[in-house]
Amino acid sequence: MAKASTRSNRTDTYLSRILGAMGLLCALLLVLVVFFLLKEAWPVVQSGGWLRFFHAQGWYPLEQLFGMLPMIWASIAMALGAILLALPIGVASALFLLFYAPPSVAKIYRLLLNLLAGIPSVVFGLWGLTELVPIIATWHAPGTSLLAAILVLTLMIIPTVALTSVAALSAVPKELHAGAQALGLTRKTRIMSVIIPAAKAGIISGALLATARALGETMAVLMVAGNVVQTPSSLFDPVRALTANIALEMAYAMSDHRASLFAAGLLLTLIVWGLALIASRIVKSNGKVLAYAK
Amino acid sequence: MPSRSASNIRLADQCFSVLIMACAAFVTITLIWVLGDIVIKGASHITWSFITSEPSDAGRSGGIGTILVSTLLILCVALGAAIPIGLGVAVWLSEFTVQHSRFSNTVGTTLDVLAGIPSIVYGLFGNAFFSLYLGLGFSILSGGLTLACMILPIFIRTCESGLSAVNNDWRKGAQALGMSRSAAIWHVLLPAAAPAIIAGLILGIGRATAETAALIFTSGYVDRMPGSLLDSGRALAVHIYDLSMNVTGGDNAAYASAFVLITLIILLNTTAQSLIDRWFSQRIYAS
Amino acid sequence: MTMQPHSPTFTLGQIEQGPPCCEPIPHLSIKGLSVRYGAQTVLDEVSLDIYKGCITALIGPSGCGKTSFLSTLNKMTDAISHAHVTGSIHFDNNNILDAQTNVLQLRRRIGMIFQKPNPFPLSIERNLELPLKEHGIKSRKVRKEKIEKALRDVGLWHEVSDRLNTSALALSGGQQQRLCIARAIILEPEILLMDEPCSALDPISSGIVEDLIIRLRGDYTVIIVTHNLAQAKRVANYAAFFWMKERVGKLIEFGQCQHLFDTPQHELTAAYISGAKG
Amino acid sequence: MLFSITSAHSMALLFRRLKVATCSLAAILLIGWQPFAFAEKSRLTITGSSTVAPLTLEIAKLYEKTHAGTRIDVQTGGSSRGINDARNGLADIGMVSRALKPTEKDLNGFTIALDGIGMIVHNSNPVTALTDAQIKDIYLGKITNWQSVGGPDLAITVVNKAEGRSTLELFLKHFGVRNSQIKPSVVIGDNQQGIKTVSGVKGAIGYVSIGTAEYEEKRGTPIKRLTMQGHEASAANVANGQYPLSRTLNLVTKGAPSKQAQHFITFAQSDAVKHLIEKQFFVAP
Repeated sequence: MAKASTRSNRTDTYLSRILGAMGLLCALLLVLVVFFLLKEAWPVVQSGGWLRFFHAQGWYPLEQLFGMLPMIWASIAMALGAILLALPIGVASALFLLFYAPPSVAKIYRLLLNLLAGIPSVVFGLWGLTELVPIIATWHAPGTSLLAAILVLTLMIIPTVALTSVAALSAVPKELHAGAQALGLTRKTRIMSVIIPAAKAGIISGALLATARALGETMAVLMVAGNVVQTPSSLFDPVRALTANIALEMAYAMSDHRASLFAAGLLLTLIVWGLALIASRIVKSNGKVLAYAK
Repeated sequence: MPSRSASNIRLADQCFSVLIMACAAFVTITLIWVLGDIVIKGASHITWSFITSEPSDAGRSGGIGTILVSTLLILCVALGAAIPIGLGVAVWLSEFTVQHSRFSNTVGTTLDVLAGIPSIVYGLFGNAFFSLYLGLGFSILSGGLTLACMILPIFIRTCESGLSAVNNDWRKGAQALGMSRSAAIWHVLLPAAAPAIIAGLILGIGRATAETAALIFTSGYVDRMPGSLLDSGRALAVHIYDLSMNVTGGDNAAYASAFVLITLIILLNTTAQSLIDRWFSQRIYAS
Repeated sequence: MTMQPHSPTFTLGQIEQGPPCCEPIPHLSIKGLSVRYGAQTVLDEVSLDIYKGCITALIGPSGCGKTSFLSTLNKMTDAISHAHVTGSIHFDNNNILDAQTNVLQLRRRIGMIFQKPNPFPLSIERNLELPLKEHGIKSRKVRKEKIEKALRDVGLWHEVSDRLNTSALALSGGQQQRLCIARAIILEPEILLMDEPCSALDPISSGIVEDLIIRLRGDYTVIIVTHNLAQAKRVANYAAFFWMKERVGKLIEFGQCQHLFDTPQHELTAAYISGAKG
Repeated sequence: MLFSITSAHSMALLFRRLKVATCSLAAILLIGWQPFAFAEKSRLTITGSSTVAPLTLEIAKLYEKTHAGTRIDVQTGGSSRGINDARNGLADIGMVSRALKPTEKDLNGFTIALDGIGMIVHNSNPVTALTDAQIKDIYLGKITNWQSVGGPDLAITVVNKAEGRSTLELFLKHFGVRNSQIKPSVVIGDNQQGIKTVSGVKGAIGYVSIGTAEYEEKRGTPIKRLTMQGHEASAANVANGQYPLSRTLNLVTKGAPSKQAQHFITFAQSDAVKHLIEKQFFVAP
């Protein structure tokens, strides 16, 4: 760029500044989101402190009780249950896609996973409400329950787990595959003892992202979980997730009630933030496995 | 005896294969169940007048014409805001910042966090910021802008990866010709990264079209034809939610709406997929 | 030409006199072997015998089918969907290329070392334990003994015995490659296939691995692909020279190493080893 | 080829395109804002109680027909939202399905109809009446099977309303219980959701607006209203004041209503909408 004209240099400078400002704006978006959540949540925090959300006995805004613990437990139970089911199924799907299915079937299967990933959560909710809940209700009325929420969430995050696992598994150096094959290891051992350990970090970070998605999911959970605020003690208990609580009550909430819903939003953001951070750490720490084959 | 344990190992291998196949079959069957359910219950309800007419009787009869219009308007607002800003930031991240500098890393991390924030939280933010603070009320504008915030991070990340995948020789080639950076970006880099940009765009569209939670408190419930962007408008996903939760006898219309929504999204997804495929095959061809 | 203290009692110069390990007993007998990838023939009508207990070097320019040849011997070509192999490879009175060959058992008897060291992303011990477990050795004690023996055989024991539980990826390149050799010989195979085992290593590690390969002579039948002619000369008893004619790999000349280098029969061989071609 | 374009030419092109982009962006914003100026004068936003909303919607439709150029947006969300939105200006008028509280003196209330709250069960349930004590015990979790109140051997699914609904507040007040004492099996939002839930579960019991329930029952939804304290839960009994759990349905504004809002409220209180109120099974005041 020895002899670039001053005019185009100036354009470059302007462009750089404008785009930099946009970048800053995007970074500020997070600040803005957190600021507005805090601003709206402030009254209730100010009057009772942060701990009131954890100390209060249950969630009864009419009685000025804003205990979120039952809903936090419910959210965690749902996300945990969903990831426990979705992780093996999702990883198995990825293995099927990469190592078991003939190319034509693999192509169709990948399409199916993409399709599943594209189904809106409200449609899963609709399906859960009209198909799944009545089935569960035959075992235990009314059917809207933790179990229904877990099953619907599982379906929703299987594609996330599967597609991130596919990416992680296909990044495993082919030298490892060849080495394992040359030792006469069976396909199962090759996969379980060599390839999955090599792709572990990618799979785990994908699972964390899927967990974050399950934690953040609102509509499907709202539609099938029954929405009773209680600490879940059985799979058939109707429960209310933190997200569903916001969707259910936000429109009706006033003053402290509304403020505590914003506090719940803030809490959700923090949890997801933490999960994203752990996921990125894991991916970074895994550089060595994928780098050695270079 | 090694032969016995060898056969045990072989048995374990076969069991494992069966397990994997079973999982794949499970996923396939469930998907067919969900989709089949929607196609069977939904498709029979679809007529031209359903797609074009206004809903009546709380959505039990009539169609989804006005709701489709609202959905598209919300989408347009979201994209109108997200595309220029998103492209700008992606270009800035990949071309104007030093890779892995502290500042660009911070922006990158921020984007990752933003991408992970649950949509309901965007809904809260949109309600507090656009509807109340900026005084836009329950409107298509505040709903669209809320969605713009939501899809911005994914869009930026996809564009950025597309831009940084552009062959570095082209940058050098443009520099060697004495092109300014701006011109190089406009004429060389953006066209080269176009497929990635389009793919990111369609991913964003897919997410925005499917969104419900972020719209309930921002664009509202009104199911009539919006007169301006400041009118409230009910998105298709919100309509499905309302029909299935709040309207007795609304299931048929809910399924039909779900069918329309999924068809819309599948169309967008397959377009994205074929674009990505084409992009990769081009890159392989080029290298 | 260094003489290893515990190497077999011959040096390359003595091969023609017929050292004990090199009685020309065919271990593998290859007839009319051709390999196609899709429509492209990469190896055409190769016939030769691999002699028991000897080191056979495969030399020739890149892309002439040496690695493809090597991969057919333990049926690694199976993994390539469009690969098509014809001809026959007789091993123990069986044709390896028969469809009913038990691939897993075959690979236990024919081990393979790759160009890039490829230890699994597991601990050193686990890397060696995995094939043992897989091939039915249930006793922990026996496994421990075998692991130690294999590590001693490759001269790695005193270097890693105090950190068997650390990741194999933390080892240096040369150590990794020796670990891979240990992993291959721990199954006590009869034949070892080596695909340029030293080319990704620095000269010192390369020297150590080369010495190790020479030590394996006699105990194992070794087939080694190498681009390093000096290395081939140093380690091999027999040499096979491959060349590409019209994009198809062919075996040009095969014979005792010394012969091939000193008095090449074919003009291509002569040109190649004198550095005029390839 | 791309590279053959000279720098100066490309810059001119860049600027031209940027200009086009800026203009179109401005145009989009303008289109967005323009109607704002006009719409402001002729638009009314009404939000609040899901009980009042269907009625208001019907009234609004009639009003729009007779007052061309006016647009009325009705959004449901519960009484609290009606009060909230009216207070902070998000809505011109709020809908509230109860009398205003002493703490809500800043708002003006206008009663447009009367309604009651009725207990509903699935219509396959043989139980036709429950005493107040029985209802209380069911909601407190002391009675969990229909057998205890003379019904079939069927577990009771208790449907409760989410916080912020005036229906819930009225229900709690009538039975003298706190929400934290209630042991629900399902918590629902809108009246319609309650009806949908009860119509889908054979052992369910819930409470909803009588008007909504009667309307849905006429449509063939499989629900049944229970008699309370000997009075059938019907619009007629609400009208004659005999039904124990009744309430007023109100439109509220912050301070004095604007001219336009006043106009609409007057219309909503006039005889012109009486048939609409009856059609929704509410009672004209």
